[in-house]
Order: sequence, then C-alpha cells, then structure tokens
Amino acid sequence: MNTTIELPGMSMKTPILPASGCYGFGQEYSQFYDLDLLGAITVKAVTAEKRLGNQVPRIAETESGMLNAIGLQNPGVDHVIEHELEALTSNNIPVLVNIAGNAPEDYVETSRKIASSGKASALELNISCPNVKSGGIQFGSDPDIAYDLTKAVKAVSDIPLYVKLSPNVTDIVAMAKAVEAAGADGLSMINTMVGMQIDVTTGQLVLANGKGGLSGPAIKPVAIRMIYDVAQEVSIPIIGMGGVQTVDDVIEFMMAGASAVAVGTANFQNPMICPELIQALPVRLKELGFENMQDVIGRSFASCGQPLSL
Amino acid sequence: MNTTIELPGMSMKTPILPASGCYGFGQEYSQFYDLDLLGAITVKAVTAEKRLGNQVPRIAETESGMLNAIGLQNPGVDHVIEHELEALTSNNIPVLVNIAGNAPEDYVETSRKIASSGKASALELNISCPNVKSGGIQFGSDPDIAYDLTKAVKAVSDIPLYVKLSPNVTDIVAMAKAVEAAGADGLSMINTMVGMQIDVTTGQLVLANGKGGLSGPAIKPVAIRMIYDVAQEVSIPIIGMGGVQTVDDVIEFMMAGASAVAVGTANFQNPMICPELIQALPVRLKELGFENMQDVIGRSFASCGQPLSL
Amino acid sequence: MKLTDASIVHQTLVAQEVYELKVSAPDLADAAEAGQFLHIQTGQFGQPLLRRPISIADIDRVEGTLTCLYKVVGKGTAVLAGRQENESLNILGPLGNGFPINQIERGSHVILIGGGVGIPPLYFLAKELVEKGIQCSAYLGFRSAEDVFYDKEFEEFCDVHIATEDGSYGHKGYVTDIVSTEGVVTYYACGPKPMLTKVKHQLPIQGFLSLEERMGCGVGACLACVCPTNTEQQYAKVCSDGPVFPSKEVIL
Amino acid sequence: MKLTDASIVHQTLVAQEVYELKVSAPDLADAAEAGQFLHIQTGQFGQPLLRRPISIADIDRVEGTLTCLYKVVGKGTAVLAGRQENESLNILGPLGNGFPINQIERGSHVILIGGGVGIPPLYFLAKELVEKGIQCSAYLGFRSAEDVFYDKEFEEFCDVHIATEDGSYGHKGYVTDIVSTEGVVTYYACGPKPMLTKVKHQLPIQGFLSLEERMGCGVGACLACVCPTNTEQQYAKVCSDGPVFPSKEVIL
Ligand SMILES: Cc1cc2nc3c(=O)[nH]c(=O)nc-3n(C[C@H](O)[C@H](O)[C@H](O)COP(=O)(O)OP(=O)(O)OC[C@H]3O[C@@H](n4cnc5c(N)ncnc54)[C@H](O)[C@@H]3O)c2cc1C
Ligand SMILES: Cc1cc2nc3c(=O)[nH]c(=O)nc-3n(C[C@H](O)[C@H](O)[C@H](O)COP(=O)(O)OP(=O)(O)OC[C@H]3O[C@@H](n4cnc5c(N)ncnc54)[C@H](O)[C@@H]3O)c2cc1C
Ligand SMILES: Cc1cc2nc3c(=O)[nH]c(=O)nc-3n(C[C@H](O)[C@H](O)[C@H](O)COP(=O)(O)O)c2cc1C
Ligand SMILES: Cc1cc2nc3c(=O)[nH]c(=O)nc-3n(C[C@H](O)[C@H](O)[C@H](O)COP(=O)(O)O)c2cc1C
Ligand code: FES
Ligand code: FES
Repeated sequence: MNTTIELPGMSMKTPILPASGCYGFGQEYSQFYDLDLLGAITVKAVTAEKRLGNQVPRIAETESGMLNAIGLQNPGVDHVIEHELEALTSNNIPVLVNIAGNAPEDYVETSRKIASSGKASALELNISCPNVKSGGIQFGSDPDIAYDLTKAVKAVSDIPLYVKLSPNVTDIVAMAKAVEAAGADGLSMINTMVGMQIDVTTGQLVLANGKGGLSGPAIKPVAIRMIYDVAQEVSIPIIGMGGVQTVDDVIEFMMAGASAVAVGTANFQNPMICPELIQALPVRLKELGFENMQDVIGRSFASCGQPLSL
Repeated sequence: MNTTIELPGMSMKTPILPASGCYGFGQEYSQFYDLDLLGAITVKAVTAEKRLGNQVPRIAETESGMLNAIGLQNPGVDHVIEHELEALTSNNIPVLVNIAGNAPEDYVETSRKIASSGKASALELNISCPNVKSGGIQFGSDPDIAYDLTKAVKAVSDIPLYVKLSPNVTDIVAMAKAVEAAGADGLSMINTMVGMQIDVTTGQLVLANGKGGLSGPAIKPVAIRMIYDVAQEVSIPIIGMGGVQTVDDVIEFMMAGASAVAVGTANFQNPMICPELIQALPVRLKELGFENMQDVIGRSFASCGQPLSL
Repeated sequence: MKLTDASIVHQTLVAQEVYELKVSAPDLADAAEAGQFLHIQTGQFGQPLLRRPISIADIDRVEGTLTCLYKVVGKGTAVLAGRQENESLNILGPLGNGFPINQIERGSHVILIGGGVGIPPLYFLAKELVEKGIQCSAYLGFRSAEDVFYDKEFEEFCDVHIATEDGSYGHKGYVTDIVSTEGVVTYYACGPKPMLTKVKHQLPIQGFLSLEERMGCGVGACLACVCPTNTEQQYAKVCSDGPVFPSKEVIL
Repeated sequence: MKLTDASIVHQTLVAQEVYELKVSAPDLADAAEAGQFLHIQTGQFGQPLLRRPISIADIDRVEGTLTCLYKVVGKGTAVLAGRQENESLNILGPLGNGFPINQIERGSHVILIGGGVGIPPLYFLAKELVEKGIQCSAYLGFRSAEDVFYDKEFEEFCDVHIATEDGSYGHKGYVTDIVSTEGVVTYYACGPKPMLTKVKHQLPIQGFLSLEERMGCGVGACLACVCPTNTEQQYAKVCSDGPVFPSKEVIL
C-alpha cells in the first residue's frame, strides 16, 4: 500500500513521525534504527538563546500518562542550526523544527534564522509558552494573540508553518481558525494538558516547576475529540498526536482527521515504536479493508459510500 | 483521628462521598454497605422533566479512564423527590442533589423544587450542559453565564449551593471566581473532560452520542492542578474529584485544596471503594504524621511551619 | 451479589479464541443461577479500568466452582486469557436475573437459541431444565467450523442443531433459519442483537431474550447499559433488570 | 544498547523490601559493565507507563545472566516484585557509562561507598577491581539492621564496614562518618543525594559519583534527567552522560 503523504514542505513516505521534545534531535534513536525510515523528524523546541531549563524533578508518572516540565532546555538557535540540524542534513527525511519563546520577537527571530538556514523543511510553532509581554497569558489560549504571532512568523519565513495548538482552551476550533486565517500551513495538535502531582509524603509538588504537561495514552480521547472538531472546520492539514501507542491509535487519529501522526511519550516505553508502527500501518490498513490510505483520513466524519465492515 | 468536616449544609463525618452519576440514588450500593458510613451522598443529575437519555453505547473504556454519554437520564424532579430522595431520608447522611438543565429556567425550577422539598442538604449545579438559549455554549464555559445562572438559582433556594465546574475551559479560576461572586457556597470540581473514541474497524464514533465525558485516573493530574489553582483564589470550600482510587489520592486532593473528596468511576471497579477509603483515611493520615485532618487541606500551598517528613 | 477473590482452576482453549475458564468460589457457586453473569476484573493492578461482564456457563455446587466461556475480542478478554492457574480473579456477582424456569411444566418442550458467545449461559440452563424433566432442543449458531464449541456438551442434555454462516459445519446460514417451534412452549435465546431481533420478530411464540450491553457498574447505578422497553418506565437496565427479559418487553 | 526480552531466573527477598532479581539475557550480560544500568519495563501491557532504571549488581557472562537488587518503594518496583520466574521482562540496556577503572594501577587501594540501594552497582565493581589486582574496602550504609544486604557477598572481595542510622548493626550513624581515605587513590560512591554531597565535600580526594535522577527515555532524548555540572555545557544527562561522573564535575 502506498503510505506516502504530501504535507506542506514535507513529502513523507509514511505518515508517522516522532513528536517534538520526545526525540531530542534524533541522534539518540539513530542508535536503534535508521532515521530515514521515519516520515519526518520533529526536533526539540528551539529558542533564540540557550536555555538551561527547569530544576529537577522534571517528570512524574501518572496513570497511563506522565507530566513533564523540562523548561525548553536547548542550546539556542545558532548552535542548533550549526550542529543539530547540520547533522540531520545527512538524512533523507523532512525536518520539522519546533520553535518556542516568551515574546513575539523570540519566535520571529528564531523562525527567521531556522527558515533561512535552509536546513529545515517546515516550522512548528509551539504556542503553549506564556507570553511575558501579555502578562503570562499563553500565546496558545487567545485567538487574537495566536493570530498575530502566526502572521509575524509567516512574514519572516519562506518555509511552511505548522502551529501547534494547546488543548488547554475552551474553544480549540476558534484557535485553529485564527491561525489558519493568519496563514498557517498546517496544525499540530495536541500539545500537553496542564497537570500537577503532589507527593503526599511531603505535601510538596513533585515537579520542581510545580505544574507540568500531561502526555501519553491518558489524553488520547481528548486529542481525538479536538482533532475531530478542528478537522471539519479548517482546510489545512493536521499532524495529530497525544497518546499514540498502537497502530490502531495511528488509524484512529487519521480517522479523526489527522493527515500525519506523531509519536511522543511512547518512544520512552519502546524506543522501536516508530519503525514498528511504520511497518504495521499498511498491513493493518489492508486488514481493515482499505485499499488507499487517503480514504482513512477524516473517515469518522467524511461521508463514506459504504460501511467499512459489517 | 477526627475526620469530620463541616461544609455548607453538610456535616460530614468523613470527607469522602460518591460523585454524581456514578452512584445512582444510592440504593444499589446499599446492597454492599450501610450508606450511613459515607460523608454524604451525591445523587445522579435531576432535570425538570423526565429524560430518557442517549442511545447506547453510552460508555467506552480508555486508557486509565472511561468516556460516558449517559445523557442525563432521570425520572424528573417530581418523581425524584417523591421516591428517590424520600428513600434517602431514612439515612443519616447529607444529601447533595445534582441539578442539570438546558435553559436557566430548567435549573431554577428544579432547584426550587428540590430546595423546598426539605429532602436535600445542598444543591450541586452541574453547569456542563449546553445552554440552548445561548446557542449551545456550555453554562460552564462562560463566566458571565455561569454567574447569572448561579444568581438565579440562589434566589430560589434556601439551601447551600455548590457549583460543579467543567474542566474544559481556558481559565478555571475565572469560572470559580464568577460563581463565588454570584453567591455559590462551595465548588465541586472537576466534571469530566470532553473526549471521543473511534472504532477503527468501522470508522464510526463508539459512543452513540459521539462525544463523551472522560473520567477516571487519567484525568487526576488535571483535577489536582485545577483545584490547586482555584483553592488559592476563592474562599469557599471545594469538593474535589477526578480519578480518585486510593487513599493517597484522597489525601492528594485535600493537599491540593479540597475539603471533601468524591469518588466516581472507581465505584465501578470496586463497589466497596468508598467504605474502604473511609476506613483507610485516618490510618494513612496518622502514618504520614498528621494529627489533625484539617492540616492536610491546602497543604501543598499553605505555608507550613515544618516539613512533614525528612 | 458480592465481591469475591476467586481462584483460577484452569483455562482451556475450546475453539478459535474461545476459552473455558473455571474458577473456584464456593459462595458464588451456591448463589448463582443460570442466566446470571459475573462482572470480572480481568487484569491486575486495576487494569483495564472497567470490569467485563461474562455469563455463567456452568456451576458445580459440590466442587464450589463456576465455569465461563469467553471469546477474546479486545483488550479485557485478551488480558483475561493471559491469567494463570491459581491466580486470584476478582469477581463481582452473581449479577442480574437468570432465566425464569419455574413456570415451565414438567414434560413440556422448550428450545434454546444461541449465537456464538451467547451460547454459554444456555448450557447451565439446559442442565437445569433437563433436571426438572423439561425437554429441550438447542439451536446453536457459529460463524465457522473452527468456532464451534460445547456441541458435545449440549448433546448430553438435548438434541443439538448447529448452523454455521459459511456452512463449514452443520447447516449453512443463520441459526434463526433452522429453528422449529413446533410443540414448543417457550424459548430462551442469547446472542448478538441481530440474532435476537430475528428471534423476537420471526418466531410465532414468546420467549426470553438475554441481552448484551456495555456496562460500567454492573449493578444498576450508572445507567450505561439501558435498553428500550414497552414498559411504563420505557427503558430497563440490562445489568440489574436483565440481562434476561421477556421477549415481548424489549424493543429490538 | 538494545531492547531485550530477558527471562526471569529468580527473585529473592534479601532484606526488608529488597529483592534480588536474576535475569537470563546472554547478549546483555556480554555487553554490560559495572556501573551501567537497565531500564526495565516492570509490568505487562505497558503498565506502568515509564520504565524504571535499575543498576546492574552482578553479571555472570558464562551463565549469560545479570543480577539486580532493588527496593520496593513505589508502584513500579511493587509491580516488578510481583513478576514470576520464567516470565519475560523487557529490558532496555545496558545504558549509561560504567565506573572507569582502567586508570587505576594494580596494587593500589580504592574505596567503595554505598548507601542503601545505591550499593548494588558497587558489587560487580568490587569483583572487577579485585580481579584486576586492586585492593578495595567497602563502606556500606543502611537505615537499620533489617535493611542490610550483600554484606557477606562483599566480604568475599573486600573488607567491609557497615553503618546503620539507628546503630542496630555496625557503626551507628552515616556511612560518611566512618570512611577513611588513608592510602586510597580514589573512591566510587553511589547512594542518596545527601550522601553523595557529603562524600564530594568531605573527602580529601577526588572520586566517582553515580547519580540517580527520574528518567523518561533513558537514552538522552527527553532531557528529564539532567544534573548541573562545572563543564562548558553546564548540565549533563544522568542517563547518557552518566550515571557515573567524576566527583569534581557535578554540582551537588
Ligand atoms: C450480560 C453479558 C454477558 C456476557 N457473556 C459473555 C460470555 O459468556 N462470553 C463472552 O465471550 N462474552 C460475553 N459477553 C460479552 C463480553 O462482555 C464482551 O465480549 C467483553 O466485554 C469484551 O471485552 P474486551 O475488552 O475484550 O473488548 P473491547 O472491545 O476492548 O471492550 C471495550 C469495552 O466495550 C465493552 N464491550 C465490548 N463488547 C461488548 C459486548 N458484546 N457486550 C458488552 N460489553 C462489550 C467492554 O466490556 C469494554 O468496556 C457478555 C456481555 C454481557 C453484557
Ligand atoms: C541510574 C539509576 C540506577 C538505579 N539503581 C537502582 C538499584 O540498583 N536498586 C534500586 O532499588 N533502585 C535503583 N534506582 C532507583 C530506582 O530507579 C527507583 O527506586 C525506582 O524508579 C522507583 O520506582 P517506583 O515506581 O517503585 O517508585 P515511584 O515513586 O512510584 O516512581 C515514580 C516515578 O519516579 C521515579 N523515581 C522514583 N524514585 C526514583 C529514584 N530514586 N531514582 C530515579 N527515579 C526515581 C520512577 O522511576 C517513576 O518514574 C536507580 C535509579 C537510577 C537513576
Ligand atoms: C518530555 C516531553 C517534552 C516535550 N517537549 C516539547 C517541546 O519542546 N515542544 C513541543 O511543542 N512539544 C513538546 N512536548 C509535547 C509532545 O510533542 C506532544 O505534543 C505531547 O507529548 C503529546 O503526545 P504524546 O502523548 O504522544 O507524548 C513534549 C512532551 C514530552 C513528554
Ligand atoms: C457514568 C457517569 C455519569 C456521570 N453523571 C454525572 C451527572 O449526572 N452529573 C454530574 O455533575 N457529573 C456526572 N458525572 C461526573 C462525575 O460526577 C465526576 O465529576 C467525574 O466522573 C470525575 O470523577 P471520577 O474520575 O472519580 O469519575 C458522571 C460520571 C460518570 C462516569
Ligand atoms: S452497568 Fe451501570 S447501570 Fe447497568
Ligand atoms: S532520561 Fe531522557 S534524557 Fe535522560
């Protein structure tokens, strides 16, 4: 079965890619398999300046999920371009570069540098960071702020732009429409949900940062719902993510409306998960009676001539 | 250890109670134990008129959670007062009556009837329903609408009012403050998170209703975070819930700022969970070095003279 | 109805993906009746979250054991199939109302109609009917020859008619195609909804249908498992009002 | 570093809540070194979600087995303790960098300082040091007499000094109170952070510290497990840059 998918800036031979922050810059997992097997690679968030990130503990386990508060640790955009992205140029897969910041200028500068480096296929704007200029409101929770940021980044970048939506909002569709109107070429969803854990033996918050982002299978039903809602209201493609573990999860995300599916937390449990899913996908699709992978995308709401199975 | 807790309208001998909708009107679980063991009972949502609820399937299992879309099935407020609440008058525990509706008038009428029946200790306003008059926006996602509804219900009821907050919002603190300002005597949080599941073998949504509410351990980190944030901003007590399974979960909710803790989904796995937790709580608190249960509430943010343990 | 930590006596594969599970739980065996079900915590450490409803297929009150037959169709049943002998299995039950048989007169003839994993509860029913001197015939439907189970076991108590969808064993077609109600006073049916619908609408006599629905609590508290009825209440809870209903009461 | 389905040879309780786990995994045994760790999927069906890092306490390359010693402190270790002989255990490893010993000259004297479940990796290290003709002394700290394990095992290779916090066995107090560095060229320490901090700041010589931190991936990709360092990078990843660090590099 043909599993290729054409997304803005990214010609993928499989719709499966790793999610940002769970895969470093790829070098660690290249010890396990050839990265060229992937549909694309999403790298860890890059910021204008080097960041040391939060204190430890940075993660906590929850039921079928985990909280993380890494704090955007990264060596800064210049170093990333020179070393990390440079290393990836020896691979033949699209590179999606996740961008973060606390002020619009950070995002703009980082995006401009990455785009003009020629070493990225597309940008993924991580708008879940607090906007220091707007009193800490997340870029990702106000449609107007997200619109402005998307516009500003589009203006300095000539490569496609994916905006990564935060699920911590009342109306995800409004967010999606705002960034689409501002020129986003695609959406990534969902980022983590804000959560917290308390150690009852000490009464203290487990994460040094207090709050963290919930990821993993626990959040999958929320991700599926949000993608389902958004996919029907926008015409740009969606990279879906949130708790993917099995090939049926990949298909569920596609049926909800995702054109590609990213795997985050599951890499920690099984470092071979990406190649395993990539191999299993065409087999499982055939088993389910599909002849064409494209038919799966949006299947849950797209009207379909005949039932898939009886 | 003294585990009594005084909440508006409810003198509870333990802070543990069942959550609405997971416990019917109590009669089923009274086959397993004496309901008088409970701190209080929360009954299934009551509406002005009888409702048949949604089609089946009404539930789906997720990783460490479940989705439900029961659809407010209930025999209507008059029947509930005459039969279900009447039956509970033979017990010696506070009765918290969960109220739902799709228009403000529904809520007001139901609340008035319940309050004047004399058979309820307090009302719990379930504001996660879509407001048909405001184009389907949930009462629980707009602070102004929630404020108005709370005011309207307070005006017709002389028993304390708890407002049950929905987690599907950008700013839960704003919601909490709005209903507090409108006169709510307490908060219940959190209700379920909107989620969805797709059956990949058919491409169809699993729940007949499409979307459903996610409950269970999966959502606990989100519940803890929201209660932690809200407890520091309001001065009315919080009944905490969302994924409670163990006695340490109960304590975690209290440390986050809850004065009482409700158990929902866990009843399905273990019908004896409530009495088990009630028995375990004082034992575990003592083990953790507490002499007074009150010290636990808000422990994670309340400044405490000395560390709990070394 | 109570919570029991039963012990697994054995698990055996009896047909394609169908396991026979025998547990030791004397109190449960004493209390249970044909047509009731068990709500089983299939895994350990509370995973998966929800219990799984499985019918009681056989009871040995002397041994203090119960037998279930279940098919691996998803996560919960897969986890259950992986549980080992002597491990303890947490069971809530017996739940629901069994098949009413007291009204049937000695010497009369009834039929049992089962489809796939709807067949198990009919087995203990057959035993009980025969013990009461009631004659019974079993009509059992399967997808294919490799899915067939308990045909020999039923033959010890009644005459058995088998249908397979692909004709690889017994009659080709649906079990509802071969049912005969001549001289029969009532029927007891359990199987997939399409089968029950046909049974209710095609057969000229009334009987009893055992329904399946997704369950949360299993005890009547959550309202997950309703089915519409012709009664004044307009709906019934499969777990606590059923799973067995008079065929005329349920809307299918 | 690879994924292996090892088979559990045995699990034995060796002290209060401390288990000795032996697994058969010849490739892993061949590849592993003292001080490296395993990232273990403790349960089945992917529960709990994250792997748990556990040090390699012993390796038998002839038998093709590895031994770990772990204490039950929470969910993951509790689940692990419930796993049975012959069951398969999914292991990612060997991970991290072991204790550097090549620079130590034959005949010199080194000390091992371990606290509680920080002791296990020192055991295989002791064996290797002795085999290389290096003399070693072990200073082992425990909370109380019932927590003591592997004291006899260490005695086969080195002189052993025990401290317990409550004085119920050996010296009363912390292990750092009894350490002597006279004639010692370096030390290898593993244990809780307060112990390592004391070791780093109190001892007059430099050595190697094996750190613990909460881990996600275990391979350097998620940045969960960092510790601050004096190096140009300002931080290191415990999983892939460590867990063993020169004492002068890490900031404690
Ligand atoms: C009263 C009753 C008696 C039953 N007796 C038997 C029996 O004797 N043998 C047997 O093989 N099966 C029986 N079933 C069906 C059995 O409960 C399901 O096959 C089983 O729950 C599937 O679980 P799973 O995790 O493997 O599947 P999944 O599809 O992964 O389950 C997902 C969710 O859907 C529910 N579900 C899926 N299919 C069904 C179904 N057919 N009925 C109810 N819930 C379902 C599960 O319980 C679970 O909550 C009975 C069902 C009921 C209601
Ligand atoms: C490199 C390394 C080697 C280790 N070797 C051993 C050993 O040989 N024997 C032994 O008993 N223990 C060892 N530990 C500690 C062991 O990993 C923890 O005790 C274990 O992860 C606790 O898991 P839990 O689920 O039982 O506890 P929980 O508290 O329920 O775990 C919750 C989360 O916190 C993490 N966590 C909790 N405590 C620790 C800790 N001390 N270090 C790292 N993560 C932690 C868990 O991995 C899990 O992600 C080692 C840790 C590291 C980093
Ligand atoms: C440890 C960790 C670090 C992450 N870092 C980033 C990041 O830097 N940028 C970003 O956009 N998302 C980040 N995420 C979110 C993931 O990319 C993904 O959106 C989320 O985890 C949901 O997918 P999952 O459930 O498969 O992990 C991170 C997630 C984890 C678990
Ligand atoms: C089957 C089911 C039915 C519910 N019905 C109601 C309801 O009628 N009214 C309400 O306010 N909450 C209802 N809830 C939400 C619970 O009261 C609770 O807020 C939520 O499930 C989180 O707690 P838990 O994780 O312990 O279940 C329902 C939850 C479930 C699982
Ligand atoms: S399963 Fe809860 S009412 Fe039937
Ligand atoms: S655990 Fe992921 S970087 Fe160390």
